[in-house]
Amino acid sequence: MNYPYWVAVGLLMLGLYTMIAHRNLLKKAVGMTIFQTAIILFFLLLAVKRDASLPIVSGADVDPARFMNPLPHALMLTAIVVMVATSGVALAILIRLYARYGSLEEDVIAERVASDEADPA
Amino acid sequence: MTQASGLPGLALLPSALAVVLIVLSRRRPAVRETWSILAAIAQTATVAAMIPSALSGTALVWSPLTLAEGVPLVLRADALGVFFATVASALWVLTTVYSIGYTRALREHAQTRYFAAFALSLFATVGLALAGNFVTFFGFFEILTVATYPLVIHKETEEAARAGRVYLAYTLTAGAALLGAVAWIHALAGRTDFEPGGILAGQGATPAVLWGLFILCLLGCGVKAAIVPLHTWLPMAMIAPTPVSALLHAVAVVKAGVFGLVRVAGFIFGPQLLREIGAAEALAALALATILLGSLAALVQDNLKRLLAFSTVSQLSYIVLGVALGGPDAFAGGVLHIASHGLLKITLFFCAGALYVATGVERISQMDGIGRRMPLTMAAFATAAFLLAGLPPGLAFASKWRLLRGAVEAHAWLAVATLAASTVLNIAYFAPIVARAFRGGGGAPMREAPLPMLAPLLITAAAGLVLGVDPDAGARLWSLARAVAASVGGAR
Amino acid sequence: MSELILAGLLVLLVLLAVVAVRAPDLLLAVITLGAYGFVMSLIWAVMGALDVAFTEAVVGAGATTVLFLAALLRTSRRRSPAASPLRWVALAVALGTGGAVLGVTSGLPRWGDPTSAPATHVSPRYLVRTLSETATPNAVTSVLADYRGYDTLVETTVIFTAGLGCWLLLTPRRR
Amino acid sequence: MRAHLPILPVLLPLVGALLQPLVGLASRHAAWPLAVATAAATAAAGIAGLLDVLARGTRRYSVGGWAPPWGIEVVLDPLSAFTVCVIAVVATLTLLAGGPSARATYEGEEPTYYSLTLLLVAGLLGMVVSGDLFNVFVFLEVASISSYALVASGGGPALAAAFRYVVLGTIGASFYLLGVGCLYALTGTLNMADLAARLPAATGSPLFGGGIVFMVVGLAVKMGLFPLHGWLPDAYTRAPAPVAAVMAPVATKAAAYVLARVLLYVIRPEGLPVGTTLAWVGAAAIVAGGALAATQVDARRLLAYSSVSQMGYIALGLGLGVQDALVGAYLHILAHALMKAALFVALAAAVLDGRGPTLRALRLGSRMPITGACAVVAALSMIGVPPAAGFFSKWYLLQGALAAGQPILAGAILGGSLLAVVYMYRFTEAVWFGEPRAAGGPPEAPMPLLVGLVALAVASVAVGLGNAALVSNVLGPAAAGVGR
Amino acid sequence: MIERHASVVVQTFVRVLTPLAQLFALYVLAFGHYSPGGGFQAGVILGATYILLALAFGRDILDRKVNQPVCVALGAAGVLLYALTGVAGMAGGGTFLDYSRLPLPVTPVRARYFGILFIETGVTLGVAATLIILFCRLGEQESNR
Repeated sequence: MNYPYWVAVGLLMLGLYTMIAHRNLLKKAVGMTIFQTAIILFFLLLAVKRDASLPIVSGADVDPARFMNPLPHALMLTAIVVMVATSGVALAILIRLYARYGSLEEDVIAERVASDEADPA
Repeated sequence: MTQASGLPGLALLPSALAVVLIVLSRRRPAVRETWSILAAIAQTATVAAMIPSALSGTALVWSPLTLAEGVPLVLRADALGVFFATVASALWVLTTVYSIGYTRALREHAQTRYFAAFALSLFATVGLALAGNFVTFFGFFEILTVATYPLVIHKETEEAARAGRVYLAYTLTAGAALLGAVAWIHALAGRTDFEPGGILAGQGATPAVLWGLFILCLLGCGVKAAIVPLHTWLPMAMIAPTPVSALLHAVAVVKAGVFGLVRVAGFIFGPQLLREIGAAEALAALALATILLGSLAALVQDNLKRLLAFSTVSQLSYIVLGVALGGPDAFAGGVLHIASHGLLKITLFFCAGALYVATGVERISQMDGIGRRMPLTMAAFATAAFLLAGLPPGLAFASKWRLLRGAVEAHAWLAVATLAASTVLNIAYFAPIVARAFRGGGGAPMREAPLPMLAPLLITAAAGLVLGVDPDAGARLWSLARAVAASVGGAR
Repeated sequence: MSELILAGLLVLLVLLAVVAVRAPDLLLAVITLGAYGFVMSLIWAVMGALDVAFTEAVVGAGATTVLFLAALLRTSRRRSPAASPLRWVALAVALGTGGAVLGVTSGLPRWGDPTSAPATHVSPRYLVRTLSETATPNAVTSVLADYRGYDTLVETTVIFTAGLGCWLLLTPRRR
Repeated sequence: MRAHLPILPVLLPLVGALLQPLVGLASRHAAWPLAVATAAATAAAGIAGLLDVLARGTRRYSVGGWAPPWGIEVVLDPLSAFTVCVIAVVATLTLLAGGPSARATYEGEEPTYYSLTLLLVAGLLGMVVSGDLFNVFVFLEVASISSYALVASGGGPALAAAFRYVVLGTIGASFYLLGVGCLYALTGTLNMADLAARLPAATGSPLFGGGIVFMVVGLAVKMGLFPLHGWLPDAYTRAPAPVAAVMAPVATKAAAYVLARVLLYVIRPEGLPVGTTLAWVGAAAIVAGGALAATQVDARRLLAYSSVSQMGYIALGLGLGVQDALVGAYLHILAHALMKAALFVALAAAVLDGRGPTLRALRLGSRMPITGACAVVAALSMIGVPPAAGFFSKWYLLQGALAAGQPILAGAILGGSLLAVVYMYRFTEAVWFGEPRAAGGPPEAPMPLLVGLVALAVASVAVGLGNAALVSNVLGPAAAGVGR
Repeated sequence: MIERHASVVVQTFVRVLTPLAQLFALYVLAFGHYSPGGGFQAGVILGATYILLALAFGRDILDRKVNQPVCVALGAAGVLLYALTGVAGMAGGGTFLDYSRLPLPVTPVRARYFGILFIETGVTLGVAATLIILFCRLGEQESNR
């Protein structure tokens, strides 16, 4: 039964749509976060083993089948950090855009940029 | 047979050095011009030194480095290469002297750029003359294009810039076509060496492919060779200073194009193959059309340099025609015409420049009685004009006569007729100028152009006569031309 | 049991995501996003990825939300309702990608299958040997910090890079 | 030290970048020399690594002492070593040449700026030497995030460009990660060599096709391959001059390298038309990019679109996948890096001299003859005039296209250089015959800039003349055996 | 943007909470070996404590408590500590990041344990410093352009 993957796919589509379709930059950033978490979810689903426990082992002769797969966990810890880092930079850019152009709407900014480039300040 | 030798490489050295030295001594004109002259003389001497071996049938070969995997850089001093290199560099000496007089008289700006580009152009010209394979040839061909651009736009006026744009658009597009051809040939034959009789025969290429290659080559070289309808850049390029028009647009650049066609026809395809696929006839037809149209266009020009340009267009196709006919006589005649047209046309340009410098006259309608004021110049002009038209005992007569015989042998009656007709047309557009020049205008004080300009044009005119009497005098050009035709083996 | 909890949480997750995307008020959107992150971390906890859950809780739900709020306070809560001309393109792209991924998922091992390639090929060693090789019971930590410590070094670099970037962007520069 | 040659190209710039803020506390003026020195050391290590690989063969280096596939390995083979050298050397020269304009742009913030640029370099080099798909992703993000910030630091319009870059870049990176996920789900491994060994058994699964498609699309975005180049023109146009000079030559190359690595050395998508598609997309990129470049009035945008066109050549070569085509693509990575660096550095000189990015205002030649001359050399290389490097990469690509029986693609290559004639001619004409510049200011660009620029121009001719040695010793072996 | 918070309750609460949270961060760091958590989470918590302070006492307290350039340098130092631990492994004759070769008077396996501790400390330092920077910059009230 693979339904959790479908959720991941759904969130992926939602995030992607938001990143492209929404004109508000903050919404794009929100979409970006959802998009990335969807992929992280996808990876973590790969780590699951039925009736397995946390990948914290004790003692000798460990049966791998009884523990979750730690590799995707480690990878996704990294991925989460990357995600936050990206949002951080995105938000910093967004703040300065607002400070300069007084709007977060893509098209508004676009036309103000155009007039900017016509005669650079 | 071939023989390894550094001489072909040495032949490139003077002009290459000259470029550097000229730039370095940009602050001191005298030094700068000395370098130019020394380089020109050194280059001529080196090239001349290779004539004997070329005549004896041993080509000196120098292959210093590999250009790309399986593609060596080869300089190969065979008869054809030496022939063209000799003509180009010998005329460079005279043109340099002439240039000095010209640029000083007119106080031209950016003379360093001018002389440097000039030297670079000669480097490229001799390089492509001695190129031993098509890739090497292509390299120098492109360098020539780039090196001549600054000369075309030398005046830096809007008109000059436009001419330069057209010039580059034509020549670099042609370059792309040629590159396609070269790459394709290399892919087909695994090599692009220039071999008498061609390398494409027996490579199992279909006629369609061969035609495709031929058309690419024709585009590639035809632009520089100013074959109608690819010629329009040439009259526009006449905006350049006269010495440039003289050497480059009468000798180096356009001849490079024609030379390329000779290489393609004789050393890549081979006359045999060209005939088999019927490309020879096509080329001949194109040449005949160009001869006539060029002459007709020349008839209606008033600007002297434009007239000379159109006459060049028509004269170049004599060479192409010779190659297309492919018989030994025709081929030899065509090759020899490289020299005869070069020598005589440069004389005419020299005269045009002298007129411009001495009297500011550029248009034929202003030339009434100019012969009284500049008798020597106009005498030289008249001589060169009639010799170029093909009247004996001129060099052009020598070459055209062989062409004619070749045409007769090949029973190409249309060609025979055209040659005759064009001779008439040549006279028809030159005679009025001469007549005008010596009519009226009496009493005007004699005022020739400065000596550095006068001397070269007298020398070239004289040379035209002398070589007309004995085409084999001095540089043994005629023997070289015959050697080329023999090696290519223009079978019928 | 945990199966049911998971299902419920997933549904909740999707709802929150939709709200976060649709909310006209950006503040609401950001706060819902925080909740979304929190639910996501719960899901991962249920799935036995406690380390990731922990991180997502402090970072995804915590730090990210704070960053968003800070950004929001320096910009504006309002957004124009007008729809983007690109939305059909976006829809096409999203559907295309979604379709592709769905098609691909059909090739995935059955969810939770302990005999799948990921479960059997490389990962077992980490579990079996983490104690003997790194004296670290938590296999995630040993993988993160040791077996794939190189990744983690770079990951830390990523964070530092982002910090440096914001520093460069948000420090008033005297020109 | 020999044992550690594979890791040094990553370690040196990373440590250098981390030292910048610390040194910055003491002195701001140390930043530039330190950065150039770091880059130079990296280049030296890269060259040493290349020579070592040529002498003793491929080097595999297990980081942390864990054997692959459990640990992450760093691989130095002819191709990766070559790419490392390209990136490191060009970065050194652009950092050197960019110094003066960086001082003008980042007054007082140099440590931060150089730290970020070195992080960018470290990220790119990390992508190149890594032998692990996920590790590539993390390094990709280091490079991306630093470039986002660097582009955005231009302020004003650059901010909008940077945000667009962030969004598209994230989509690209995430697609790549998704592809990695598919292949991981299929094989359970992330190590390239291990993957290459295990994949052939599993080519049937949809995960295989999906993995390839997602990875290729993601990387195509990152390398600015038409039609996924949306982020590139604005980013390169609006980024500060020194940033453009550092980024434009190398940033897209690493992604192109990873694409080559994955497609040709790891997954070998037999049966799927990936290669052919890539080749035709590349041809489209050549033509479209060239046509767009030909119509620009802003010099930087012109160069940016020319990058789109030139990346098309690389994609075309990789897609064809035959020996000569691959050699051409690899050589073009070097050739394009050199000429694009020279052109952007020349632009930086113009901007320093207070002359605008528009072609009309560009005129350098009369005032800065050397700078102008170098720009012309680079332009000729871009057009593909022998003996410049740009000619020979196109020559090999042509041979490859003809050998693969694709005369139309060969035509696209020639058409591309015709378009290059048009846009590079407009550029060159602007350099020499633009409207006369305002008086005042320095007569020639600052010395460091000149040194770097001349070095770049000379290199793009030297590489052309010496390409045969490079091809027979490095690129040929790198391409051998992977050709389809 | 964040005004000094009026309520005394909150402030005392925060005053008490902050050291506790910082202690907890150390715990998370040290026990990452055994339980979930590790350097990264610890760093975030450590950074968060400053955010708490700012929330309670207004963000100008950060300007008083934090020298931002030094903070950036600290972040770099954290990552550097990580990298240098790896280099130390090289010095010990291993490859980069091979903790078992760390020049420590313990068994290789034990050395790995300590190596992990070192790098986790580096991570904590780097992440905490970076977060503080991020917050200081993002929180900046007036935009200077």
